[in-house]
Amino acid sequence: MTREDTVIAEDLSFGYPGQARLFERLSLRFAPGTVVAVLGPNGRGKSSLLRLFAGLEQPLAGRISVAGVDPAGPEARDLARVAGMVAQSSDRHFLRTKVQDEVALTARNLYLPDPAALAAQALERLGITGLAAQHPLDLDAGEKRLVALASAIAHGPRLLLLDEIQRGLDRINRQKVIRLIRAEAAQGTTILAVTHDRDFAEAIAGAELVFGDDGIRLT
Amino acid sequence: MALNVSDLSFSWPGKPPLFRGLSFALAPGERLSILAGNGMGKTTLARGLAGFLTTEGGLYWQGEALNSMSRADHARLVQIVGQRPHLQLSGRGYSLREEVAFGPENLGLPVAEIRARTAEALHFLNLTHLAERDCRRLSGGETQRAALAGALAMRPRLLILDEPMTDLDAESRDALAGHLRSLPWEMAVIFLDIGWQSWMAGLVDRHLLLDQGEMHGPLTTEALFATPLPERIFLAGQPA
Amino acid sequence: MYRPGPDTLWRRASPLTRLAVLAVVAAMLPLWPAPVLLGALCLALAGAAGLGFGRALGLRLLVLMSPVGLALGLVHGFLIERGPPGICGPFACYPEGLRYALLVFSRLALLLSVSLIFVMTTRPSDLARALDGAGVRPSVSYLLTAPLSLVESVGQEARQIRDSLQMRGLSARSTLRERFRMLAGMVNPLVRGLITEAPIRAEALEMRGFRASPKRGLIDPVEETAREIWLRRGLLALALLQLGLLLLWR
Amino acid sequence: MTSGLFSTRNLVLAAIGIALNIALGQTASFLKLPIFLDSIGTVLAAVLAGPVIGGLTGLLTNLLWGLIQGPTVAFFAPVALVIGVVAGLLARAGFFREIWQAALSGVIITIALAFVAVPIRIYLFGGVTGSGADFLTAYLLRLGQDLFPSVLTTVLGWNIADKVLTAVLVWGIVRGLPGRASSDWPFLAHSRA
Repeated sequence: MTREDTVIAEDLSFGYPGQARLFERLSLRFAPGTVVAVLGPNGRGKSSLLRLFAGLEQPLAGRISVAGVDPAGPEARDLARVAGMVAQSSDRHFLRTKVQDEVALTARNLYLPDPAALAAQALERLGITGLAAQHPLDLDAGEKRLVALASAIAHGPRLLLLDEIQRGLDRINRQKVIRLIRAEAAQGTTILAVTHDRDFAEAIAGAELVFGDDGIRLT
Repeated sequence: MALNVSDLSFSWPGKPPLFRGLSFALAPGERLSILAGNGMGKTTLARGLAGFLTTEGGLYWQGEALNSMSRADHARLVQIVGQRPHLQLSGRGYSLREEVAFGPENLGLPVAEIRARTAEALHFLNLTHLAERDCRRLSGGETQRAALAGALAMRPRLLILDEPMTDLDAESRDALAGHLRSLPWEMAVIFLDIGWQSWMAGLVDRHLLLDQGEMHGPLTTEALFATPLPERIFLAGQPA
Repeated sequence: MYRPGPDTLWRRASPLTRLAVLAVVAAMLPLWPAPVLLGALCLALAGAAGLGFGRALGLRLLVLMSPVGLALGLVHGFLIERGPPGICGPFACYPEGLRYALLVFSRLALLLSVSLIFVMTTRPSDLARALDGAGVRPSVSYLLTAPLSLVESVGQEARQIRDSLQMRGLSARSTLRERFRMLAGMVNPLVRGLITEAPIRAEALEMRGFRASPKRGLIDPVEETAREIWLRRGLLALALLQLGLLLLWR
Repeated sequence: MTSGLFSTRNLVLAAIGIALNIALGQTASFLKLPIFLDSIGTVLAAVLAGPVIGGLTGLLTNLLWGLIQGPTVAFFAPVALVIGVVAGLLARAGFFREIWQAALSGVIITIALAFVAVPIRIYLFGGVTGSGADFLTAYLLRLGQDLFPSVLTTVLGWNIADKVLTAVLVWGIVRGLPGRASSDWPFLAHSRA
C-alpha cells in the first residue's frame, strides 16, 4: 500500500455562485489511515468541503486528488471506486428495496467481483447481518444510518466522507459507528467526518480541521 | 392533574408491544422527558400520548379520554413538534406568517384572534423579521422554529417534542433551546429523545426511561447520572 | 407567470370575478365570427398594456400562436378539401378552409390572451384565498397551494438522490439510455420516500386542525362588495346566455 | 384521523401527485427526453387511492400547471382527468399487479384519453397544436386521410410510449413500497399480487 497521501488539495477556493467565498487557497494533505473531525459553526463550508472531495461541487480554483483521481473528472465511476460518502440525507434516499442490494449497489456499479459477498462483509462488520433481507424504509432511524454506512464502505473506498453521522444515534449504534471508523482507519482508509458533537469528535479523530472565525486550521 | 396516563400500552398488529404499563401524571406547567434508544418506539409513543393511536389503557386530559375528543378540541389541546422540520409545514401558506396562521384559521377564530396569535408566536420564536419570507427559503433551524411557532399558535396545553434537535446544527439547537426555556409556564411539556442532552439542563428534571417496551423511573437528572442505565440510553458529556 | 403591475380595476377585482370574465370569453368562442373575436383580442391586448405587461403578453402570444397559425393555414388551407378549390400563388388551395383556419386561430388567440392575462395577474395563493373567502371547502384551496411548495422539496430531494447515485458510480452521460437509467434510478427512491412520508404530513395537517371545524377563518379576509358579487353573477349569466343562443341558432 | 375517500391522507397524496407531475414534467423537458412524464403522479395516486383521487390529481395538475406556466396545458385538464380515472379503474380490476398488465394498462389509458384529447384538439385547436406532432398530422392528411383519423393517430402515437412507460414506472414504484404501505393505502390491495 503506497504511503502516498490519500487526499491532496492545493490552493483550493470555493464559494456558491453569487455568495461570498467560503475558503481561499486552502491546501490540505491527508495520509492513509488519518481520521479528521471537521468542526466549526454552520454555514462556513464544512459540508461543501466534503462535497468538493466527493466531486459533487466544482472548485473555483485549485486542484484536488483523491487516491490519484480528480473528483471533478468526467467519469463518476473512477471516483466512486476510491471514495464513499454518508450525507445527511443518505438514510432517507435508499436506491434499492432490500438492504443487501442497497449495500451491494456501488460494488455492482463498479463491476467488482462478487458484490453480494462484499455487502455481506460490510453488514457483518456493522453487526446488522440480520437486516439483509428487510426493506430499508421499514428500519428504524439507527438501523437506516448503519445501512447507509455499510453501503458507503462495502466496495472498499480509500476515502470515507461522513456528514453528521453520529446525529440521532443511541449509545449502542454510536459505539458501532465509532468501532467501524477506527477499524477502517486501521485498514488505511482516510476518514473526514463533519460533526458538531465534541465527544464524538474526540472518540474518533486523530486530527481536527476547524472552520474558525480566523480561517481554517488543522490541529 | 392535567394529563393522566395509566397502564398505557400499544403494539402494531401482529407485533410484540412497543410499550406497556406506561403510567405517569403531568400537572400544567410540568416538564417530563422520556428517553429511549433507536427503534424503541419514541415517535409512536409521541403519537400515542397525543391520542392519535388506538392505545390500550388510560389516557385522560382532566378526566376526558384523549383519543375520543373531537378533532377541533384535540387540535386546541395537544401539539407535537417532530424531528424533521420540513414535514411539519402545511405548505398552505407562502409566507411564514400565513404558515403560522394556518392552524388558528382552521379553528375558525375571529380575524383579530388569528392575527394576535400569529404575531405572538412569531415574536416568541424571534421570527418576526422573517414573517413575509417564503417558507421554502428558510434554513433547517428556521423551519424548525416555524414548526414550533405553528404549534404554539394553537395555544396547546400539552406540547410533545419528539427529538426536536436531532436534525439541527449546533447554533440552531442553542437558539431553539433558549426559546424552550421561556415556554408559557402553564403548558405541560414532554420531551422524547435518545438520551439526556446538554440543552435539557434547566429545562427538565424528571426522566422516564423506555427500553424493550418496559418503563423505568422517574429519575431526576442527578439520579440519571448515578444509576446504571439500560444500555441504549445515551448521556451527553459521559465518555462515549 | 405572475407579473406585478399598477393598481387597476382588474387587479382589485377578486380572482373569482376574473374567472367569470374568462367564462364569458370562453362562451363567446363558438358563437361569434372571426372579426368579432379579433376585435375582442385587440381589447384584451389593450387591457394587458394597461395592466403593465402589454409587450410581454404580445410577445408570448406571438411565440405561442405563430406555429399554430402556420399549421392551421397549411392544414386547412391546403390539405383538407373544404368547398371549391382556388388558386393561391403556385398551389391549389381551399379559400373556405383558410377562412375556417382564421376562425379557429382567432378563437384560440382570444382565449389564450385572456387566460394569459388571468395567469399573469393571479397567484395560486390569491385564488386559494378567494376560494376560502367564498366558503369553498379547505381541501380545494389546499390542493391549489400545497403542491407548489411540494414541487420545491421534490426538486431538492431529486438533486440529493442524483448526488448519491453519482457517488455510487452511476452518472448521466449524454446517451439517451444512460439518461433513462438515471431518471428511472431517481424516480423510484424519490417517489417511495414521498409516499412513505405522506401519512406524517397528513397527521401534521390534522394536528393543526385542518378541516376540524366547519367555518374557516382567514388572517387576511377577502372583502367583497355586494356590487362585485352582482357583477360576477351578471358575467356568469352573460356566459350562459351566449351558450343558450348557441343552442337556439344551431 | 379522517378516513374514507377524501381523507387528509388522500388529499396529501393528491398534492404529492400534482407536485410530482409538475416537477418530473419540467425535468423531462429539461433533460430533453422524448416523453412527457407528466402523469406519473396521476397514475400513482390512482393506484394507491382509486379513480376519484387519481382523476382529481390529473385535473388539478393541468389547472395548477397552467396557472404557473401558461394556460395551454390547462385546456387539456379533461385529458389528465381521464388518465387518472381510467388508471384507477384498471388498478381496481387488478391491472397493475404484473408488469405486462401495467404495460397493457398504459395502452388502454392511451386509447381512453384519445376520446377526450382528439375532440379538444379538433374543436379548440383545429387539429394542430403548433408542436412537432403537427408534422405527423399533416403527413397523414397529405396521404389523403381525413382530419379525425389523422389527429387520432397523432394523439395515439404521441402518447403511447409515455403512458406505457409511466404505467410501468408506477408499477415498479408500487412494488418497491415498504410492507406498511398496504395499511397506509387500503386501495393498494387491488394491485398487490
